[in-house]
Amino acid sequence: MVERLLMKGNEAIGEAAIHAGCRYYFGYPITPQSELTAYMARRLLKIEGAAFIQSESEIAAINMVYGAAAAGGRVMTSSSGPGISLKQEGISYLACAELPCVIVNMMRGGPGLGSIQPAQGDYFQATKGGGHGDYHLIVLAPSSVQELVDLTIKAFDLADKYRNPAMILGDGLLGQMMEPVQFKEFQKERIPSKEDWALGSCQGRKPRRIVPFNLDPDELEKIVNKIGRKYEDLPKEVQYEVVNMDDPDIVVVAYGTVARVVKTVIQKGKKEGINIGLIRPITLYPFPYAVINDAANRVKQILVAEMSLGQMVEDVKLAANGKSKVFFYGRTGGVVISPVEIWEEVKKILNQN
Amino acid sequence: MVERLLMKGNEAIGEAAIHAGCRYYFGYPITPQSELTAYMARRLLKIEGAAFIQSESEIAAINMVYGAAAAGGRVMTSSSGPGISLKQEGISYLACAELPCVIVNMMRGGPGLGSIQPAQGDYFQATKGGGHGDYHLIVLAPSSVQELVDLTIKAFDLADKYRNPAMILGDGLLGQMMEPVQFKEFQKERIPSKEDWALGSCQGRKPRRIVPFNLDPDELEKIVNKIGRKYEDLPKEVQYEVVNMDDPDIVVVAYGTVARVVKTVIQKGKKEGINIGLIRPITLYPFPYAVINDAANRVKQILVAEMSLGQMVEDVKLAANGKSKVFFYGRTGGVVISPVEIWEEVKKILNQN
Amino acid sequence: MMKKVFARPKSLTEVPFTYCPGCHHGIIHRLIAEVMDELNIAQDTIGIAPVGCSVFAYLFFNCDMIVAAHGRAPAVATGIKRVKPNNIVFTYQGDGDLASIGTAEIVHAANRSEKITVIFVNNAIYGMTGGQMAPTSLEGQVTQTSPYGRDPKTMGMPIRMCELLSTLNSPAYIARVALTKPAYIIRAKKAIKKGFQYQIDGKGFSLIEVLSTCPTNWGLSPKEANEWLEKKMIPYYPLAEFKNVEEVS
Amino acid sequence: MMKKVFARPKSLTEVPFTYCPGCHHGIIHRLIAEVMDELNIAQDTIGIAPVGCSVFAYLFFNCDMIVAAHGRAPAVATGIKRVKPNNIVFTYQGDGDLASIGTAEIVHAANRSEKITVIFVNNAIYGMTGGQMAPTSLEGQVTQTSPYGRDPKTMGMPIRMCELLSTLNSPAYIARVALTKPAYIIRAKKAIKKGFQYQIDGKGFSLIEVLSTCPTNWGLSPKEANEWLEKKMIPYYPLAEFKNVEEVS
Amino acid sequence: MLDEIIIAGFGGQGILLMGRLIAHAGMLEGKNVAWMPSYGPEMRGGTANCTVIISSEEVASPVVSNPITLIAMNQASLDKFEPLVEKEGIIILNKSLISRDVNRDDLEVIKVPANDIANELGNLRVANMVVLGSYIAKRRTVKMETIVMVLEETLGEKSEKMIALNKEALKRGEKIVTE
Amino acid sequence: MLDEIIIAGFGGQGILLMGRLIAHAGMLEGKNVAWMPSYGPEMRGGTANCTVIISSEEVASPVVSNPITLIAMNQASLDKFEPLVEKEGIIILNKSLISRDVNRDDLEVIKVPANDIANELGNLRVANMVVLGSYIAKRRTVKMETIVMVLEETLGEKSEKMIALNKEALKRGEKIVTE
Amino acid sequence: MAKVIIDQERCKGCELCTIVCPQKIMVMSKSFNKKSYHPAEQINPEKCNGCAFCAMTCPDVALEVYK
Amino acid sequence: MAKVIIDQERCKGCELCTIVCPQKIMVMSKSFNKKSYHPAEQINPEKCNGCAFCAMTCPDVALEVYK
Ligand SMILES: Cc1ncc(C[n+]2csc(CCOP(=O)(O)OP(=O)(O)O)c2C)c(N)n1
Ligand SMILES: Cc1ncc(C[n+]2csc(CCOP(=O)(O)OP(=O)(O)O)c2C)c(N)n1
Ligand code: SF4
Ligand code: SF4
Ligand code: SF4
Ligand code: SF4
Repeated sequence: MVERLLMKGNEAIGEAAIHAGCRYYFGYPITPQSELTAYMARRLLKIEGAAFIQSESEIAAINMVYGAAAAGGRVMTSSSGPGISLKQEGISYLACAELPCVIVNMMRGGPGLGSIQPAQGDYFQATKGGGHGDYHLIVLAPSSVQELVDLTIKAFDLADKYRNPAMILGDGLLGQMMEPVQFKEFQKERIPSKEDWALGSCQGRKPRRIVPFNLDPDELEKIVNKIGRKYEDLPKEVQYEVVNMDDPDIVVVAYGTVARVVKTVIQKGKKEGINIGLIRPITLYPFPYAVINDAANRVKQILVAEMSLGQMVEDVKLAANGKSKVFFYGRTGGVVISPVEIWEEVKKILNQN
Repeated sequence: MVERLLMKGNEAIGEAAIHAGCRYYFGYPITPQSELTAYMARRLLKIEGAAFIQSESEIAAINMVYGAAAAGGRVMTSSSGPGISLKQEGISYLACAELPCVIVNMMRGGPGLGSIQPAQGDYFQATKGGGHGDYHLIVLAPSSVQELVDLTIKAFDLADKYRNPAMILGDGLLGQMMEPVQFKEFQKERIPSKEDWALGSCQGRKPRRIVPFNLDPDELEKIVNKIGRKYEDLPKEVQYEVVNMDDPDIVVVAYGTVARVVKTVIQKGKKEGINIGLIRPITLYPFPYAVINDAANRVKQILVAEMSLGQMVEDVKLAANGKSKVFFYGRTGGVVISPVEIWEEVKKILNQN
Repeated sequence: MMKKVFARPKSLTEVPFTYCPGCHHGIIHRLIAEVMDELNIAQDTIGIAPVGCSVFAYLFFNCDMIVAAHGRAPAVATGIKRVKPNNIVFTYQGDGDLASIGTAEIVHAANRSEKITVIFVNNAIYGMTGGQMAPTSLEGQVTQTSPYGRDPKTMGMPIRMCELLSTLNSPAYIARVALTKPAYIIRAKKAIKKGFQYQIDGKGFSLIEVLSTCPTNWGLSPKEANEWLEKKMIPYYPLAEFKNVEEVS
Repeated sequence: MMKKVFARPKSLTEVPFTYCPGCHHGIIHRLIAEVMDELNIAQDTIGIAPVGCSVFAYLFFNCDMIVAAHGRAPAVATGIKRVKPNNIVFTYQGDGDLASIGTAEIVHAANRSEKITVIFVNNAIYGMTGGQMAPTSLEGQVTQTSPYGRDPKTMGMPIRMCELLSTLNSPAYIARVALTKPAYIIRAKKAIKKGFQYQIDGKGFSLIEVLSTCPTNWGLSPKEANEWLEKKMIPYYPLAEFKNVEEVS
Repeated sequence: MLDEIIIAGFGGQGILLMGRLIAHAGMLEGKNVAWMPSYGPEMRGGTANCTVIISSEEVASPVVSNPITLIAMNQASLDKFEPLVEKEGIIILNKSLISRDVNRDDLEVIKVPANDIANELGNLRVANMVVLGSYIAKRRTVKMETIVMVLEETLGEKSEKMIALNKEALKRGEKIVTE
Repeated sequence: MLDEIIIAGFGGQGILLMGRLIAHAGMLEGKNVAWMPSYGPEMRGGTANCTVIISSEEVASPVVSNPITLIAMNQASLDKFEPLVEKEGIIILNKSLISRDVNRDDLEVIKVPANDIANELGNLRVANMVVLGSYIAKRRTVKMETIVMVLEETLGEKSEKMIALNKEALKRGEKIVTE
Repeated sequence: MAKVIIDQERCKGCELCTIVCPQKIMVMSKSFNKKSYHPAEQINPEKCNGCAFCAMTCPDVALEVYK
Repeated sequence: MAKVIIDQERCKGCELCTIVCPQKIMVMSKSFNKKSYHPAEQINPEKCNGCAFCAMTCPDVALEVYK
């Protein structure tokens, strides 16, 4: 059996990245993800041919990622809130140039400098596109340290498969907590060859150009449409977890840490005779519209719980498409929603309706 | 009667800003809005006590705006695509610190460096929040040079009223075209006093602090909730235009230049016996959900036309809430949708359904 | 009757500093406050706190204060000063803030010779975030992100900001000071006072780099930290006036 | 039979330049290509085009190319070089790109002594966007954003990047050259060649600043532009080697 | 709708100015107008074109896919825009630089030897004014007096001589149509 | 659910380590565990606390609002967390630094003079191990051997002496409960 | 004659004042303050010459000096 | 004896080659090329000494020199 290790979330991401063949990391410290930067320093500076740079800024980091990805490296950067905002231009370039990479956002309270406590207020930024223009990130939302590992590896694979940046969207708490994790064997062959597009030596082939622009609208439209078609293809990668969805009285949709809090509430519900279902989106983009739409056909009430003023709730409403009532409960600023709050909210909704 | 002047869109914004009492401009050149930066240089460098700075970058510009707004100045910056992405951290800070300012985005084709031709691909970024955390911009979408003037003035007023950054979201075309404009008299008294919160001399009062953060989650949540309440209040500022909405066969929702293209199609429809209604959101945030919901109750099909892969269409779907079918037609990369295309799309929808 | 020969400056609030024991941030704060007292400018001063351990500076100064985004204090100061040219504006920035992420902003504010005073706290490390390498970390220095010591081959040599900024034509005053002994502290205060005085006189941009300790992240006691600063930092970062508009003939 | 004594270098594609008549970008391109030919490195070179008039550089060089975001070419180059240490990496950047928005990136790439070669085209203006002030625009120079002439009081004095970067310990080679006469062109090529050679030899970061014309946005004929460069720019921007690791003993 | 015009040619031929003069004059005469340039990086030798709409009603789409009038100042422009002109539309072309004939037979074509006339007048740069003169004479969407007024305002501080020259060019263009 | 613990005290009292040892031992014994620290800017003199969950089932919410066990290493921690302890829960407190009594009467309270014992042992820093010993003796969520194993692994290269000292501290804490 | 007043609650026990005191009369107390630091105290206060080096050096502005 | 070959279609008529030619034999043609520039041409080609200054200076790499 593969050994269980007790690891901090941030360090688990780092180890998972290295496990997945990531040899290049460029980043800038920010709480609550600095352990990841430090971990990559410890590990990569000891690996021949690998590179770790504490860049001068998040902007430099994302542009180093752009360069490294263009050169065919498996590459990662990480940050939180303000730092992720600074990366938006670079992310838009990466998407336009179809360069794969993994970006970690350990969300903290915002807006502004906000706080360093966990939050989920960057959902819109991550899933709708914080940068300019038509593009999306592949967004994965882990809810345990083991999932940080699994989804980090998956993020690299999806990024390469679709040649699109992928984001791990965690709340700060996940990065700080320790849980047992296992690292399954990683098949190197999984990393696709980039020989047919990455920059390098052009001996024996035509020079290559990576050019994220075209002044001719028709030509640029072709680029954008090509990117757009990838996103049409993405729903097949949708991943989610459902709990207690056989015959729920109410369905809660939540991701990340909040989804785990809901699981506690489900237990309580069972004791008190209320059947609470949970849909936990694991991929936030592509979003599991279908399963939620299906749920909306079966229950009258859906509660969305987020550590924000209400962001994913829009996607849930789009999924429900008017077929069931969608309620929202949120906390912000770094306050973690407690089981009691969700329980009260569930009861309130069920009593009213 | 007030004189009609033939002005280029970008210059009209500049003149409108100065008309509205804006005396501080910080910006960095980028096509297709550089004329605005140049115009502000010509005008402000001649006004005693005013300031124009071509900042070292868009990031510096937005942070100068942050400082100037904190000091109580009516202040503006402008950019396009990549430059707006770079401003996201600063915008999030402005929103968190509740500082009023006006940000102009003359959208160009994206993502990446994209092109300099007109587009509407930054809708998500502008309305959902390109920066981190829970906040919104007030977003105004003009569709003529006169409206650039009127909405620029309005943007300053709304920004001050709600102490929130406001954005003019135009497509590059609006900035480049010339149309006649009029400047109505501007009541200086309209500019609210900022004496009760802006930074300055603390003689005779307690020192003030503008602090867009709080490490205590409960305290930060109070800040976020206060901001959130403003947004709950915003729908009363909703503004939109409706055309031919008495008994439409189909409703088109479009903003900016595309809405004008639709007006041409409406004429054509009249000739050919098809009643095409238009709802043109003028405020994109707050979004005119109510009027679209109302329309969804009356027509079976709504077509959303955007110069993007489909962004505002999500808000239209949220508004329609399943009550009518929502179709989408988009062009990207800087291609401007032509009347013919919309006409064909309308006929296709009507024929199929 | 005895006279107070040393008292808490009025320009400091009563709030106890949130800094670690022995951290020089506190001394620097006090010196700024004393200068504000002596020049009688607190009521007209607007201070800009950075992101860094000194993000809490807004709690400590008895004047209007604002917190700027990481590295952007010089731009924020520019915006404020252009709106309020008659106010005194200062930024307070760490080495991560000023010499890393904020490189462009400090270079260009200095070059425009914005009439602001910059207090640059060089403690050769990122304090707030728990001890990562700063652009000013010394060769071989072990930090969270240079766990095997700063290797100039891949991480570069420590940047000397005063020297770099002094290549610009515009700034009025640039100096580096330290605080490890009373004589240094007296000189540091003089430099800070000059910085503010030049602003009052409209002479232009001034920057005072203060070599500072971070006992916590250096992993040293406050005493040892002072020694390390003297033995390691001062030789690499000479204490001097690098630019003084007064002395240009 | 006659011998070709001057021919189009192989490292240039056949695509005609998109630059304005008389613009020095073309000369610089040719010199880089000649150096690539002579060092026989085109097949291993990766070039980074900036945003600016030279955004189209990717059309002209017969090697792998990538377009970087405005100002970020040194960071992109860093990413590439760290993944492909055996390739030759160069950036090509305008003065807006390198000396304004990209200040932090160039300072820190230089400081880390990334093994890259930077060609810095200083034409004292923003070409691509239609003639706005650059950090290197001269005092009094009229541009779109300094319509009444660059006023050092609010806009600062022109920045000399070679001098600024030469305060750093790490870079291997920093030089400024011009192209207004054949003798200068020959020297410029030598400097560029050194820049690439040092990279090949693993000596570290090199930067060659090329004073260049922008007849279009200066509002001058190509001839007049050359004269203006000689009369106005060279006196302020002295042609020299500022740093040469070879000559440090 | 009074007219929808595309004016196209080389950069440097004064294309944008022609359009602006028409739009400005239209505005002064109380009409609704919109002017829209093609725009791009400031590089020489490119093509330039602009669209002008003059209308008695509100201007809906400012983008003109199918102009009623095409003013083609060089061959490339004719090649590009001829197919787009509205049925029964008009093409005014600069005969000096366009050797070929118009292919379509549903259009009215006016050929103006603009460069030749401008050369005759001693300044190649007024070729645009010659064509503008022809346009106005043909289409009468705005009055010649208004154009002259706007022109005088635009040239402003420039010498009387320039104004006279431009007026002369306008007249010569007018004549092509009226004679 | 085996236990939900909040451990709280000053920064520097080794709070986080106590939690990690319990979690690690729990994991080695095949249980499901989660450890979560309070985190903040690295400034001295602050308070520190962490949460540990040990469970036979999957750990749902990693956030513990109402711990079954509270380990309070100083007065401030007792003040803050006492009201939150689950009904019938347990408080283990550091008597050396906490003068007051527990207010609630539904809780079991174990008072450990941790600093005093640690002082006796010659090193104030092992006060946390004393309390940990008491915790394990009381709750038996993990075995003492496992804790010792993990401790040895954690201290690793440090001297035998340190390990012996820590073990001794654990034992002393154990005794408080067992005796 | 001079006097140093120590604000025991502001003191964080960093010991810096003890190094700079030319009279070597600033020492650390054995007791704790509320934040559990050992605050500074003066021994032989009569030796104090009021140079205020201690106060100048104190990062927490915990000292006042009278002379 | 030397020879300069001018690629008339690459030439943008900037005139820079005419300044540097020590023999003053590079001049601008009266005719237009396809991009409507007046391209450079050589008068008295026999005077050309093959110094290649013109080619070195040409921003559009429009010249080849044989010797
Ligand atoms: C954009 C952004 N990036 C990163 C951070 C995280 N951060 C906070 S303070 C800091 C650096 C602190 O170091 P320094 O400026 O040297 O100040 P010190 O704490 O040492 O006084 C960093 C990286 C942030 N808040 N914002
Ligand atoms: C983030 C961002 N800001 C602004 C621009 C617009 N822009 C394009 S090129 C350029 C500057 C060009 O000047 P320079 O770097 O001096 O090069 P040149 O064109 O003179 O060769 C600017 C501001 C952009 N593309 N991206
Ligand atoms: S972490 Fe370092 S810089 Fe920050 S307060 Fe503590 S000692 Fe001072
Ligand atoms: S605009 Fe200036 S820099 Fe750009 S190609 Fe033309 S002359 Fe050269
Ligand atoms: S210097 Fe200040 S804080 Fe430090 S021990 Fe002395 S009195 Fe206490
Ligand atoms: S230098 Fe080149 S482009 Fe210029 S005129 Fe001579 S041949 Fe033509």
